[in-house]
Amino acid sequence: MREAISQALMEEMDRDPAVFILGEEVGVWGGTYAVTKGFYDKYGPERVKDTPIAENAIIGAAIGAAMVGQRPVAELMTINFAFAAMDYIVNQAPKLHYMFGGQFKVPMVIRAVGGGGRQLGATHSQTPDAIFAHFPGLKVVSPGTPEDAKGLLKQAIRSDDPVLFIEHATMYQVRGDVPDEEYTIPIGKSKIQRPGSDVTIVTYCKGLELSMKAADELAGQGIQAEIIDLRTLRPLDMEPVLESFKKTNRAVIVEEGWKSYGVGAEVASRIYEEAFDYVDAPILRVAQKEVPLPYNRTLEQSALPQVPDIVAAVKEVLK
Amino acid sequence: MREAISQALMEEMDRDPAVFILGEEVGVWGGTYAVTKGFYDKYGPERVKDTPIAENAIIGAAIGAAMVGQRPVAELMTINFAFAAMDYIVNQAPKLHYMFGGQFKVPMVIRAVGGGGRQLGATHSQTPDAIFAHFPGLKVVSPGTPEDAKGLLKQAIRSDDPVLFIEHATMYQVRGDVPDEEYTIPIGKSKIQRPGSDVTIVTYCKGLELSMKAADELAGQGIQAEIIDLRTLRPLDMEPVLESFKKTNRAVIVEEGWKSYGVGAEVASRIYEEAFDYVDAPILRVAQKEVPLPYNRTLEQSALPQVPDIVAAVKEVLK
Amino acid sequence: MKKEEQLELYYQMVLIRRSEEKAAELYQQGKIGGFLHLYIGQEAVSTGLIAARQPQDRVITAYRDHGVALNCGIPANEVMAELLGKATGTSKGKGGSMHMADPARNMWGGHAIVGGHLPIASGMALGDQYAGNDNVTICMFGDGATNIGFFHEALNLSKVWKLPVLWVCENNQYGMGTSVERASAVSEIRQKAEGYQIPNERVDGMDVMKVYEASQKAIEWVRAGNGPYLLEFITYRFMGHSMGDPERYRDKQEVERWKEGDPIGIFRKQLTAKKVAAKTLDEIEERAMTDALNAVEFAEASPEPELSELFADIYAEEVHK
Amino acid sequence: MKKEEQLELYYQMVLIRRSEEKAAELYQQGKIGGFLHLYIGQEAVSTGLIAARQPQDRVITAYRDHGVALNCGIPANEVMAELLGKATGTSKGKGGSMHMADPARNMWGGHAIVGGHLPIASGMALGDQYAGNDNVTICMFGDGATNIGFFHEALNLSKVWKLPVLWVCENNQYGMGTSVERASAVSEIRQKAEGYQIPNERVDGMDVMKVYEASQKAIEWVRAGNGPYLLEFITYRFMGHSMGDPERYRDKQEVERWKEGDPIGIFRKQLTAKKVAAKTLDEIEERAMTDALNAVEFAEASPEPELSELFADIYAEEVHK
Ligand SMILES: Cc1ncc(C[n+]2csc(CCOP(=O)(O)OP(=O)(O)O)c2C)c(N)n1
Ligand SMILES: Cc1ncc(C[n+]2csc(CCOP(=O)(O)OP(=O)(O)O)c2C)c(N)n1
Ligand SMILES: [Mg+2]
Ligand SMILES: [Mg+2]
Repeated sequence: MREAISQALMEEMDRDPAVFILGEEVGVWGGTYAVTKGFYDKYGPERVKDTPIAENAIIGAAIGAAMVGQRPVAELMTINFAFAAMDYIVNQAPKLHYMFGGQFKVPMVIRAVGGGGRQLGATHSQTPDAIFAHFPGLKVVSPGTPEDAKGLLKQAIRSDDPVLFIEHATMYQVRGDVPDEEYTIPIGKSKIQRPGSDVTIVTYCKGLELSMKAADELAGQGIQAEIIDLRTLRPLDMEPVLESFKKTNRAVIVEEGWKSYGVGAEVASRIYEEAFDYVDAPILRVAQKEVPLPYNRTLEQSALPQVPDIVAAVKEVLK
Repeated sequence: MREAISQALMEEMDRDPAVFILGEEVGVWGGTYAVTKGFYDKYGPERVKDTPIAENAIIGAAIGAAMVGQRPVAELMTINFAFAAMDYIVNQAPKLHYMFGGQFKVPMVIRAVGGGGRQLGATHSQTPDAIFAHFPGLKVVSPGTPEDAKGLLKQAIRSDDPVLFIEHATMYQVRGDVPDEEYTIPIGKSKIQRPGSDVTIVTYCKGLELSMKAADELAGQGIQAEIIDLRTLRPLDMEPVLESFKKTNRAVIVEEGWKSYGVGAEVASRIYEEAFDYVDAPILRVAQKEVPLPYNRTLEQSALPQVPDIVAAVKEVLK
Repeated sequence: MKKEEQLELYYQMVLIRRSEEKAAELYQQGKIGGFLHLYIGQEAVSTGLIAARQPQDRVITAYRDHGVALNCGIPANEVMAELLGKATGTSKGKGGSMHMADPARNMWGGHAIVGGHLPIASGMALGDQYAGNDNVTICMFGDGATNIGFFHEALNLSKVWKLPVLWVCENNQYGMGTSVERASAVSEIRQKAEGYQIPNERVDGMDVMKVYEASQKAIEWVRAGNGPYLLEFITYRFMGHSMGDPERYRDKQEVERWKEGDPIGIFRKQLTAKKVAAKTLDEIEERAMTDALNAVEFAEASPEPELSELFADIYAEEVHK
Repeated sequence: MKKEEQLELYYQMVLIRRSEEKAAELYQQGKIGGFLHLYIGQEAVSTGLIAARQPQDRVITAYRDHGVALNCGIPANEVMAELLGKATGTSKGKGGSMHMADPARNMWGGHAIVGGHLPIASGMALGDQYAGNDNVTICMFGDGATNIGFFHEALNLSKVWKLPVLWVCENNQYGMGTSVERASAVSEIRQKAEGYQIPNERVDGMDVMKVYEASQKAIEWVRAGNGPYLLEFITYRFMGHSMGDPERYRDKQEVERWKEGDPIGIFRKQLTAKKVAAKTLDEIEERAMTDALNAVEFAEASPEPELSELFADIYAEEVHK
């Protein structure tokens, strides 16, 4: 996954001189998660800009540079620090185009690393993706495979709108095929990541990894789960979800974030609204327990959604 | 409504010397929405503190003062400025108690004025309540009547946990009976605001005002709507909702904020999860259209949920 | 500055004054909604400042932006139409009073989050630095805005990266009802620039020619690649913070005292001293009045935006659903 | 300072060093998770600083907090147990390395959001000012933290309200891999205080007695009701920012040069010059080593938190569902 993201960044920087990177430790250090390793040497300090620890300045500056024609890719060291720049992410970037009657464009990407499971404690372990997806004007992308990460990030950089691109800290080692040829993937298209006929699992990002494992386990028990990867939380593409659901009539939604007011709530509500007649069982949500994530590993792991939780939920909806 | 909130503040300040107010223009000006009018003269600058325009300092200072034993009531001039202090609201206040193993308490209230409909443009007109309710450790209260506002605010001030108390800018003129005697209302209890038998309307804050009007209109057409006011978004009390729904089998959820990833999604999902066998029709959500709110009055009003939208949704679920 | 240029500045200042007075009336009539922050009393600041820029220099400001918009060359018609929320407004009626903009005229918007546009201004300057041109970004903000973290992060970044940005504080003594002394650790805002080693200067903001001269020097200094500069203009708003301000925080005498130093009056005296005929100045004033009235007429006659506009321009590119 | 007090400080510094070394080992063994930010090299700062406080003075710091916790009197056992996520840890194993606290010992936590605890520190000082007591809040933070808006808002508020807070910057030359010069408009952090007219001082942070003296003066100045004060201690971290730092941003020689000024070595020399016997110092070092080893043993033998702890303490009071 890490390499796919690096490639996307490099290819777009090579393609378009308007693209540059800014953020904490993206340069000399090589990126806290080593995504921009080697970039500083290759592109120099003009195009790979180490910033002060000042999230408002980072995202604000990216917005300004985007307004005057550049295509900045700002890195938030982790999505938890998005709160320190929240006004720019939800109240400035997504509104400038609309509020000024279409006069400004903000072609900017914010890359942010999210996710729990690394014993970083409550302030540093969040998966608050849903709250960003609440804001019209913002695009929120969170891929689950290297192929998608590369294609979506390239598309995000080419997008004329602000995109929040959420990666998961524990997925940089994930392996997967990436096409040799140049490609992009449209933002706002969900995808069947695994076909199946018995139950629909709707998920994204880390949830995909877990769901794939759960599906393997379920297959061993004769249950064929179809996995739909949302990939983009806003705009939300329900079509493949609904198509699948109309076939399986049962769904489980898997996300890493907290359940209440999370992604699953929206997806479930839409399925009910748009495929009510196809519902055979209550749709279940598998998500994080509603606690600030603790440091202790056992406690933390027991708060995060796990493969057995998904398996159990699938069996429950199939009852 | 304004008077009820003022009374709550005064009574608690009179009762407990640890209670003080801080925020922009709460003092000499008398509060941007005149809620603290007269407070400065009565309690003096020590207890009614005008702050610089520095939302992080306001909320951060309230947290610190709360940790060492005071009971600050911080005012955010509008909830839109919560984004400028987001880290304190969702990442500090709600986590300090848990993360330090219960060693710290943060008995603090953040009063914030939300809502659209006043032609303030996209950055100043939001109702983003749902996103705050996503965070465990925070309590989110948003009353719809003067009685509830007073009782809940008094309880919020007495709460040993951080409470985000959301008022609506267009509701200060709302009239309603307020008990003469001293009272408080528990946080985390939904309430039947209007009994009915045909359909359940779940709502809160501004949605209550609209729903009450819709219910009147529906009653004229022989439809008896039962209105459940959530009053608190976190912790979310579904019991009265489920009880009502089990009776009516049909529900409409009304909120002022954007529909996607909003309050309605969570409430609908829970109804389906917990009362699946009672569902007779898809639950509908009446909410704000998914646009940054425009300045132009006609456009803005057409983006906001209106009484006829509720009436239409109720008729739809009753079909 | 040539005499006709000075007369143009006089025209602009009077046009701002007359337009703002008309706007206040329209607000009272309920034709303007939301907040309305008038620029009356501060006209010399943006007039002198923007006269000193080159066309390629970008201007960005806060919500108190009508005057700035006019100085940048946005037609009064479009400003007034925006106030009335009309389709012909500079932001198609979607932005309102606080959101005037026209990038073609290098007016990059009024912005309603206090201090929020400062990091954005750093970014605009960064974009120009990255592009290698010699544009200067001129970022205006109030005294109150210098207490929020956005200010700090923006100034620090501008200095560390030597960005071509001119920081312009309009110190009108109050942020809403809070005087500088009650909100800020230092009462001279320019001192804050010292914490970033950004060169700075405090200038009389009621005298348009002084504003012009200080601005020109500062802009060219920034253009020369020296990095950021901060100007603090001392000024005063004659009206309330916005419409409906109870003004409990200052007394009438204070306002009256400042009004004696009305920037338009001062400039008229200066021009008269420079032998400009009263008639010439009167004619300019009349023209400004006519233009303000025409703007109102234009705005009132303009159509409301189509309802379909509600869903237009949420995204700049088509969105897959 | 009396000799036995000085020896106590020596003990604390060595205890920190030994504990941190042990923690690094435990991290390598996978027994500590998350981030681990070691205090090695900076021991003189918090040791001298906290020695200068009165018991009623509150300390709050960033995530590099193990040393601070020990100096505040939290037993090494509890610190180590917290690192191992055990029920006996100072935050019951829920906080980890970055979140040591014990309000009974007036240690108000390590905090992981850079600069995030500065406004909270202002608030603690405000709470004490409101209560009318004479407590001082001592707020420690890194050089990197002075670039974020939180810093600005907190300092401004502290000055405007004359809050009893001592701001303490540990300038260890880097915020992660970014040197002060690359991130900050001014290279002397103390200069930033000038922008708020907060009195300030730059002090050698490798000499514990100098730290102590400057701190004592500053704390008592604050306690006397003069408002905030800022101390900048020049120091250096000998290890990476946290475990697994590639350290591409500085060269070995630079680290070696600083290590020659090891604060423990400096203090040992000073004590020796004051005629403290080598044997006495060796014994102290041994005791520190024993205590660090005992802490590891205690931590390893301690129980994991109960699973029920997961849902404990989300709210301080019972919640209606
Ligand atoms: C972040 C934020 N906080 C609060 C407000 C509300 N507010 C609008 S204008 C204003 C006063 C600003 O004062 P100043 O910067 O001096 O500008 P002036 O109005 O004097 O031109 C305040 C507090 C806001 N818009 N944004
Ligand atoms: C708001 C925020 N942004 C970024 C980070 C990531 N981060 C953690 S420590 C650190 C460096 C801080 O440097 P400094 O303040 O000098 O403290 P030091 O580590 O040198 O003690 C960064 C960038 C964070 N924790 N919080
Ligand atoms: Mg002002
Ligand atoms: Mg440092």
